[in-house]
Amino acid sequence: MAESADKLISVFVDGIEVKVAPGTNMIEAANMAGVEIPHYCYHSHLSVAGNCRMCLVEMGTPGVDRATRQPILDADGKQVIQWMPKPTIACATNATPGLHIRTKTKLVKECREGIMEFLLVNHPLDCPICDQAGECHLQEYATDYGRGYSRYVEDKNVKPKRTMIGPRVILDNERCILCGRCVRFCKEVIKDEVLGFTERGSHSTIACYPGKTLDDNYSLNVVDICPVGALTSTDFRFKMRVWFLKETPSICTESSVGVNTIVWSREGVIYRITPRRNDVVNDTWMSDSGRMLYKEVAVENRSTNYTIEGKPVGAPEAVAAFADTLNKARGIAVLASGKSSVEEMFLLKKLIAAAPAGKKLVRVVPHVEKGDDFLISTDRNPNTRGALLTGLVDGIGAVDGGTLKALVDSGSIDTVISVNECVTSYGLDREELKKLNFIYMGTHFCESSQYANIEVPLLTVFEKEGSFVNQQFRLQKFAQAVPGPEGVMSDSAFLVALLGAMKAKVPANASAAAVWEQISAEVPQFAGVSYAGIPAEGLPVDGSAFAAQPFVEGKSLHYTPANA
Amino acid sequence: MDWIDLLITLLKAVVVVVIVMTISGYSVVGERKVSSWVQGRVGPNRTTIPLLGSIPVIGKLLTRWGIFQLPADGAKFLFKEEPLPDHVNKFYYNLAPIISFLPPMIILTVLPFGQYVKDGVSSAVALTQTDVGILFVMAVSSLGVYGLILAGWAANSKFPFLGGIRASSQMISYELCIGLSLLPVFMWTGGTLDLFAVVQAQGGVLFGESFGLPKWFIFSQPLSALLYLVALFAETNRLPFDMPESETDLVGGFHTEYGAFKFGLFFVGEYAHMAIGSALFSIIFLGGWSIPFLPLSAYPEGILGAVLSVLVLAAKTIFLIFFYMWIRWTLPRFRYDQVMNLGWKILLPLAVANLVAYAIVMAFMPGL
Amino acid sequence: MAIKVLDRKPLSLAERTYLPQIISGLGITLRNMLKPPVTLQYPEEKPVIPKGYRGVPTLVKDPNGREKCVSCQLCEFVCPPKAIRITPGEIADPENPHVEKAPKDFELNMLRCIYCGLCEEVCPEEAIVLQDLYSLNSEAREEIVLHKDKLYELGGTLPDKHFKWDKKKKAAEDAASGDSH
Amino acid sequence: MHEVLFYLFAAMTLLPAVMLVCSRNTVNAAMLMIVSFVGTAALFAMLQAYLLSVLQIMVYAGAVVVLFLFIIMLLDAGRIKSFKGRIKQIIVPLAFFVALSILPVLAILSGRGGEAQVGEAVAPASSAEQFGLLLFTKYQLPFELTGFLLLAAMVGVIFISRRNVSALPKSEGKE
Amino acid sequence: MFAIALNHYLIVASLLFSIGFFGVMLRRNVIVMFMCMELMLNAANLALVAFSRFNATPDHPMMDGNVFVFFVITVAAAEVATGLAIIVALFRKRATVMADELTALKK
Repeated sequence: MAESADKLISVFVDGIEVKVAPGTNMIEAANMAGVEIPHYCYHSHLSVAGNCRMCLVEMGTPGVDRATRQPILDADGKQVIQWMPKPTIACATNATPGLHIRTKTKLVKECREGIMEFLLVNHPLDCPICDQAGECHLQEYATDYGRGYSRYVEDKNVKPKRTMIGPRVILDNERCILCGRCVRFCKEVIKDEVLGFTERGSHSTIACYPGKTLDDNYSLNVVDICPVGALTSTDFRFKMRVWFLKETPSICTESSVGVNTIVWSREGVIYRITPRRNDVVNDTWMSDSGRMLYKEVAVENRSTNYTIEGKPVGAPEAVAAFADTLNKARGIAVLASGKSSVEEMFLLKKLIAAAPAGKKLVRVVPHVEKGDDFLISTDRNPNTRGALLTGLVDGIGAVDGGTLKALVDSGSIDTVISVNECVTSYGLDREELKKLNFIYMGTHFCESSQYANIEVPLLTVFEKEGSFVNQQFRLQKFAQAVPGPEGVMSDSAFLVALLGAMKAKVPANASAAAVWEQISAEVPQFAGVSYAGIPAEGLPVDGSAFAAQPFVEGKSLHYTPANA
Repeated sequence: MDWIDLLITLLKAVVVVVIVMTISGYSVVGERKVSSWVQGRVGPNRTTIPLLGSIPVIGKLLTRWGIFQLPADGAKFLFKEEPLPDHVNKFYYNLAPIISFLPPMIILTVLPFGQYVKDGVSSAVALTQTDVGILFVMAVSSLGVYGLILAGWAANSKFPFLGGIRASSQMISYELCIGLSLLPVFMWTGGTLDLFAVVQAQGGVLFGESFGLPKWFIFSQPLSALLYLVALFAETNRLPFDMPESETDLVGGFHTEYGAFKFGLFFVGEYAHMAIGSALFSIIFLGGWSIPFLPLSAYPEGILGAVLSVLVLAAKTIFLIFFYMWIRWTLPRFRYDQVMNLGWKILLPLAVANLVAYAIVMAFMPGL
Repeated sequence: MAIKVLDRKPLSLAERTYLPQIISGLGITLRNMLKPPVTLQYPEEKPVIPKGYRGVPTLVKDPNGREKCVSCQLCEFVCPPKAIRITPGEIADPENPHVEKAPKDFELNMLRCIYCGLCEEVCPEEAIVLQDLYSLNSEAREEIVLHKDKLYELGGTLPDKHFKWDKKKKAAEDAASGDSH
Repeated sequence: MHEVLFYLFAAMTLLPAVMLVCSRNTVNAAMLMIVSFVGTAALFAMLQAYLLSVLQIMVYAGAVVVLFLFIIMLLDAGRIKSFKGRIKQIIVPLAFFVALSILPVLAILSGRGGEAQVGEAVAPASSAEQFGLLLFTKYQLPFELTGFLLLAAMVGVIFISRRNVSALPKSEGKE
Repeated sequence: MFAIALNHYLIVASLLFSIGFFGVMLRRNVIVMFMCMELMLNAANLALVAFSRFNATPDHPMMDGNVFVFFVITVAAAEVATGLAIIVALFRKRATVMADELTALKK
């Protein structure tokens, strides 16, 4: 928090004193004191609605004599706390100096039991089927604060079970507890009012406005914020129970925003990606398109074999052939990828430096597409700034197709290394590729990969560890969620092996931690940084040296371009 | 020697060996049956032979009795893979089962199986008759232990080795007792060592008609009989004396490393030992082929009498084999030190005392 | 606790010879030999399966012939030897909109199963039941890994009176036909 | 027939004996000793000393060799060093061996030992009864002495094989 | 083929004796030496029995040789027991059964 300490006010939660900023609501204040106040409708990044009533607590303020404005003191000389006779909702009540909150009293307990009972009256209790089971607030609070048995003997309401409210979102009306988070999300975050309440009483339900569907690229966030299983994702629906899934912190590679994510996997298979809260990058949101990126892990055209002249070989042979090619090259052109991690870029730079060729041309191929000014930026490379920081490239200019073609045609470049980039679209056609020593490193096959003399399979972001530097010059790390294809070395390991074959200085091993020891020693902006030391929310890096670079990003959620 | 005589002798030998082998083979099945009876089970009752088993009543009955179990077990042992562990002493490893199997077969040559009366003169139905019969038996039976010792030593691993050592020490300990417990019997029979003469001495009734006991040595010398029986159990390594095998503490003892047919040889060898031991005990203490209260001369002359006498002996032998099994499924195994203590500290002094006592009795009651 | 030392009763001469004990032991075994055997002739005679016997876990259908399993995967979660593997699937049945989920495949590896019954215990739909099938064998390992079809074949129908989906369907039809408010 | 058997048993006596002397393995040696003893017993039997033949097997094969084997196994003395490099040590025994074996053979064959006698058909030379008679009449004293010797040996063996001789009472140990 | 006479047995006996003697001199393992001594005893026994047999006449069975052998066997058994007991005691003290390693008196 940016507030200085003297502005903080004291709040007492169950007798525990915490210092909070003025205006903090009671749920957050209690959270700081380590006390959980159950809530459904309240969401940290949405407006307060106060309609679920789950967060009822007892509240008291220091007594002040109305007439004299003097504190009322008790026999011990302490200020008397005046407790409100009725409970208050914690989400809509902001902290005031000396505020007292009681969350464990009989009244609060009975309130919560009552609310839970009402919420469960018409709930279908189909947890065995429900995708939310395991991460459902209704389940959690029912066990923690519910009464444990039901007094309801009448028939429950029956409502539609499978309403498609958007191409990616299914609504189960029966499960809905009408917290309204999704309605507020549409209104406040995507600013397109799609959802609203309809009907009355116990038949009240969520519905789309006529003629509208929830088809925004951020629609799946409503699934995340739905505290129960009313809104589910068509993609993840009935795929796997959440308690089987392993959570791995990762970074979205969709654009240079660097959305923080969690990858959910089981036994090497990724089932879904959800956003990870980072209040300086993506709050708690991410795009639907970013969630689908895991599908590229297991696709037909995934490259899984080291090949030399089309014949599958083992990794050591590929390393040897690669090194041989580099040693013989007269001129090298490298089409580096902005999707590579900082570590790989650093190692690639070392590799190019180790090659004896006279002419060396290194470019990160830019991918510029239209952004949405929210969480998808114009620069679709997640690590453009990493390439600059590591010194792989000295600028982010595009590869001039004509120049490259001319260099190749003139013969000054006889070796082209492409990392995850399809070179046919950069002016080199198949006749030229056949003349060249063409090395393709990539996660997937592409048009040009079939002409490659040496082909090196790479791993996707989910199969390796590393770090990216996003548009804010924020260094963020990601962990390995699933193992890569059998027999494929990690990208860093391959590069380290290659460096070893070129007799260059190599890190102790190919782990990110080892590579970072070298990076922090050689790159001034990264001085003193270790891989383990990169915090979960990322580490801002000094990017002032590259202020003159023509970055293409527009405004997004927590980023404003310098030239704007 | 006439070749026809030789042939006849050979034939007799083969017949005897086949019969004894069958008995010992079926003792294996018998053991399983007896154990199952004791334990309230049924025992082998499934094995059947295609043609024989489908004979209406008899086939079913034979199957239920487990008669076909023996060929099945034999075939199994024959067709199993013959393991030859790498670490064993190959020569002795192969030799041991044969050695353990041979002594009972050799003893067969001097055992009298019955009596053959011709013209009022009775002679033994036996392969040969020698005047050192019992000494020969003892000499040869003491060789049986080499099979165990060699098996244990050749296997070149711990448990068989311990089994071999136990076999040798147990054999030395109880060999003495066997000799001493038999001495009074042969003193009683007037100095002959011939087994036929021992049986002849047991015809009739002990202490006159009124007392009502057959003139068997088990009645006249009960302590000798008991000592010999216990020592016999120990010599044949049967429970409660099966220290060399002792599967609870030595896995399989001396034959731990054996499998397939060699194991089968050990197995049948043990039962052959048992059968011969039973026959010996019947001959020496149970009156051989004598029928209680009937003089031996009651057997008719010729082949009929011979066959009858052999059958009577066989009945007694089979009962004793059953007794072996009965004991096995009743008594738990001794500890090794208990076996040694029993042999040296109890049986040996008892046997000496028994011998001295009978010597004194016979010295002062010459007409006994 | 005070330790009380008990002297062992001295053995009489007869007892010290052990012979009476041995003879009485022989008597006991002899009496046992004369008793009829208690053996069950298994393939011909079948044992009486006690109530609550935990045999092979099977999947059951309700009296309407609908599969009860909704592939909640709790059994997969609770299974100690990890013998169960469920591939969940969706049923798009317009007739019964409330029956949404069923296993696409239900793999039960009987080579691993330890018959603990936790799956039956945990099943919220009473869909997996350890029935009295005790002899499951085959010549191939793959056949011992039971799949959905086989499990339903073994399980049959559980005749309970709990027509959960029927109730839902009826209520839905009522709600659709007569507007209640 | 008789001759064949004689040579067979003689070979059965002598060959194992030679192998025993040369064997590297103590257990092998013990087993060879049995074979040699059984051969001797057979020769005894050919000489119509049936009782001795049986005794030979009973005492030697039945007891003595078992004892040997027991001790060999107990002491784990199975393997023996090879004879290589010990030629010198072999020469003297070999000379003795040649002298001892050749000389008597030569002497016997040269006829100095007197004319070879061919055994005549004599009634069974030894029966247990005759043995017993002789032992308890003519050889009464040696028999008793032997008995005493056995007793002494037994006491001696028990004394020697006590695990800890020095743990005896001091008055005994000092003597 | 010759008729088997006393000489044959004597030759066997003398050969057996010399083999045993050779063994006693050659071998260094106390146990094997002991075995060789048994061989020598056996040779003597054989000679005795042979003499006894070939000097027998129908009137006079000449049992004395056999009786002597009987004594020899008896004493030999006692000797083996004693000797092996000594070897065991020796082994316990010195942990060896090799004669040339038992040199306590030399030093």
